[in-house]
Amino acid sequence: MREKSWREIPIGGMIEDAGNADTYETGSWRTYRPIWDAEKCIHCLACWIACPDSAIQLKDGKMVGIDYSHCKGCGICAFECPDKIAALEMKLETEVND
Amino acid sequence: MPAPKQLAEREDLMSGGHRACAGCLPMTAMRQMLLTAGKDTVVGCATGCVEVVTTIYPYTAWKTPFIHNAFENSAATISGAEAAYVSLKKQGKIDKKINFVAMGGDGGTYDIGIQALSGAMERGHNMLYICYDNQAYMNTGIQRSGGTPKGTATSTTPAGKVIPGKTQFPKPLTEIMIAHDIPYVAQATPGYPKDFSDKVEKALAIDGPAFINVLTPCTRGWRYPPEQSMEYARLAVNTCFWPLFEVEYGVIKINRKPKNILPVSKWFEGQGRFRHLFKEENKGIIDEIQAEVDRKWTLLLKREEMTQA
Amino acid sequence: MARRLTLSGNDAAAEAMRQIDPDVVTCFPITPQTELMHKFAEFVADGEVKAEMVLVESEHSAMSAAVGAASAGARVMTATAANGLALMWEIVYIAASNRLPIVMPVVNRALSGPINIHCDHSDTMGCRDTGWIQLYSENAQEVYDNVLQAIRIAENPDVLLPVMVTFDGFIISHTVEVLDALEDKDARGWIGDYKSTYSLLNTDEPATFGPLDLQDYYFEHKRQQIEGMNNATAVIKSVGEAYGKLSGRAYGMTENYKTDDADYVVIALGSTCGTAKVVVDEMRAEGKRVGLLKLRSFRPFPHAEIVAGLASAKAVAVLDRSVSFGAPGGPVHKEILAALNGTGHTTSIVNYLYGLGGRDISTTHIRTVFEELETVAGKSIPADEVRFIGLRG
Amino acid sequence: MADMLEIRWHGRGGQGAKTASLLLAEAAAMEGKYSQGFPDYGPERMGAPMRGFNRISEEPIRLHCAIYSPKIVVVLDDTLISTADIASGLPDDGIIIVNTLKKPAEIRAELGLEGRMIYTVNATGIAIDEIGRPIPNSPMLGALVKVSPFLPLESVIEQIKKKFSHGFRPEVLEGNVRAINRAYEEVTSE
Repeated sequence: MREKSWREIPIGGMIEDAGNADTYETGSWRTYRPIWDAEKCIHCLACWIACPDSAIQLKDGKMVGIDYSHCKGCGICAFECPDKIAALEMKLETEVND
Repeated sequence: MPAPKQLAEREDLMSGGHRACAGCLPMTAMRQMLLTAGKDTVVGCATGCVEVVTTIYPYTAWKTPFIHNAFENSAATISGAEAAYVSLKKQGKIDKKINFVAMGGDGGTYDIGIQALSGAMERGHNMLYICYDNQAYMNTGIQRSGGTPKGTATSTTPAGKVIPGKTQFPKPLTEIMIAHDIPYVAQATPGYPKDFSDKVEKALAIDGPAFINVLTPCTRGWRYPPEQSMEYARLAVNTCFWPLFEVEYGVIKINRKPKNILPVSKWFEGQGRFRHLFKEENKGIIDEIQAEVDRKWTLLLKREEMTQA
Repeated sequence: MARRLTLSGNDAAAEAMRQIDPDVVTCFPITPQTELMHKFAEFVADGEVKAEMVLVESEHSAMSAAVGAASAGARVMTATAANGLALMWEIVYIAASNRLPIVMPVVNRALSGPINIHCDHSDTMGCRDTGWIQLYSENAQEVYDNVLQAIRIAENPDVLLPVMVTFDGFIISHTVEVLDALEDKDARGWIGDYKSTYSLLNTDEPATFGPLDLQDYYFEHKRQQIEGMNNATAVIKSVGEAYGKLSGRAYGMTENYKTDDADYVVIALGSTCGTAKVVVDEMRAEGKRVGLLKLRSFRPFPHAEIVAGLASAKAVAVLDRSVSFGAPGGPVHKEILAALNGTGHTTSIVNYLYGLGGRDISTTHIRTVFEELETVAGKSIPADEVRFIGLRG
Repeated sequence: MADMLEIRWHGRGGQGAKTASLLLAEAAAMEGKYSQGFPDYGPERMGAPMRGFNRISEEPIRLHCAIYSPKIVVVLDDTLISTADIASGLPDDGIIIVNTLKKPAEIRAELGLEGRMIYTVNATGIAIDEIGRPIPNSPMLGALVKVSPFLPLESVIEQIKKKFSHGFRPEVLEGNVRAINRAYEEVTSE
């Protein structure tokens, strides 16, 4: 985002664009990446409700993927995924072919 | 009552791209709270981790109206917003139902903000105060707070050669809020999302002030691996260190009675801030804490029985 | 049509507040502000106003709740004095930084310690760099007039800054005197409706208030605040003129009382100005060319009016009712020196410290000041020379 | 400001010196005059000696300093004569009005004062008779306007009525009016 002059921004430090942090990508913070196996997933949403970064993507109440532009790779999702299901796995970024 | 499945139908009102640590459970608590409260919610937060990481100008992660004022006045600030709402509603200038949620960490609530909180609750504003309790001043570098458990190593109560971490038990904030005789007081944690969500929903539905103390593990401050944040929240509950209970108009209900109550040492294990307690010379401290946890749990069971009757 | 009333300064402020009828009034009692809030609470209890009164547990929360309410789009007022102002100080800055047009009567009282409940200006002078506009009032009439004007000044889109209307504790706050008030309909018409640009209650266009503002933007926001304060000068003048048309009492940044041809000028603010005018009249009758320069607006500071008011002065006495410890002279004195810097003025300027903790300043004292000015004219006065009025030697 | 009248009230906390000074200011304003009424403020409570002040003028009053040389001193409690410096600053043609059972000459002797004019009235007795409570401020207002007729008695009574019409029983109002009238009649000079 270009840094604006004092004449161009709202006064009082107001941020008018709700949720614009969305445009700030924290995906680069990751050292580990969650890899999701859609076949195994039972859509219990344990990962989604626990994710601190709103990075589990849903559609119609079902998991559809991971928002890697924001996921910081904390691994909560994989930890919370039921052991029997194991639809999420953490892999080192350096080992993942993108 | 909303379980994850039901909440999944709702709009996620916290955007990604905030700057919290990887594995930050306070941010999970924020998401869960917003999913339950919905978009017509005014949120205020004391200075602290959540406020800082979500609103770094020119970015905001909040998709609801949000206000940060200062460290010690979240409750007063939201009580002012609520008073404005009452006034404008009385004048017919606004119609829709709006929720008012004030928040602070344990520093902003147990300590510097307790006066404003106490005043707002006494005045009876129709608002919910949520303390996201991560048991130390994490934003400024893990200094002890009135909510820090006994024995904890923090930056200001390090585990030294002579003094083994914090020497005092934490202030019983939830009990202090119960003593305010407000309509609703509860303890929760995002580690039990349905329980927390139910409590937020109930607190917002009740007319008058409500308070929820939410234990939110902090990977940095507690020094455990980030993926285990939810697990440490659940361990606090299952050791009875952090019972899940609610007090509705004076009637206590324990929301989770663990079948196998774990020793507190199970919660301490793996947390770097408690590592020194496992040294031979400090074993007595764990015993002392265990005795206190047992005493309070037993008392809570009795109080539940007494108030339910 | 004016209504002639006999009111204390506190009640005059409350009367203006009744007519303004803010959406929210937050309040915590402190002497000598208490009676202002008692009076307003009566209006609330009798249903004469629609205001929601939030009776908080401290001044800190009074200002915090005011910030919350103003952020929610409400027209908000509170009032305080001395230690109360000090307790809210952190949030006083935030109210200005967030550009919230809160209006706050401040009853001037010495800021401890030792504790003292009487008048001096240490409380508001300590707040002079908080970003609030400050209007000082000479008497109950000006208290009333200034509170009504403050709303229009604060809410002006070119300004959007909070305003303190100050008046001297007990000397004005507790003295009952005669004033003219507007009819309710005229006052209400003058005040008009308030519509804030942003509101927390606008959940359809949610905004974030009070974010963390770091090296990349904080400076820009402060520059905007400077602009708002700069704009305030023209707005204070135009509001003062418009108010004059409505009420017959026009106001400017200063009141230059018989300064046009004055050899000797006293500069002061607050109730002392009334007493000084009496002395000016007496000495004028004796053929002395003396005058008073009354500072009404201290923030923004009225540079142009001061330069004009001192055009003919051979010697000037600046009366400070607060101390700037370790600085050369009191806060008003320093500002006057700064205002004249670079203008070519060679006036001899003497700083007087007076009235701390409510110590009386009489006509005799002020006459002595004028007489001393006659002896210093043409002399160079060191900036750190401070004289004392009414102090036992 | 030569035509400005300055008055000082001496009383004890609870006797209504402050109320009397404020009431007088309002009564004067009602007559189209300019006025000020203000008390001394301190931390004192019920029973402590305290003072109230008035300025009354045909012209707007700009002075906001203390009153040092009042033309009239009103004393609500004669026990103050030995403790408060009630004649302080009083000019030679000044007036002292004392609520007391004593005669003006006795007060003069107690004060050891020459010149000035001294008046007395049993305002406490009148208050007990007419209002049922020993609050001497209303009758002293009556005595004051008799001694120095800068205001018509009617305007003081009018102001008292205004003051007591809200939140007081009608008997209290009527008692106050009778008390003012009686003090107006009963105040005596040397």
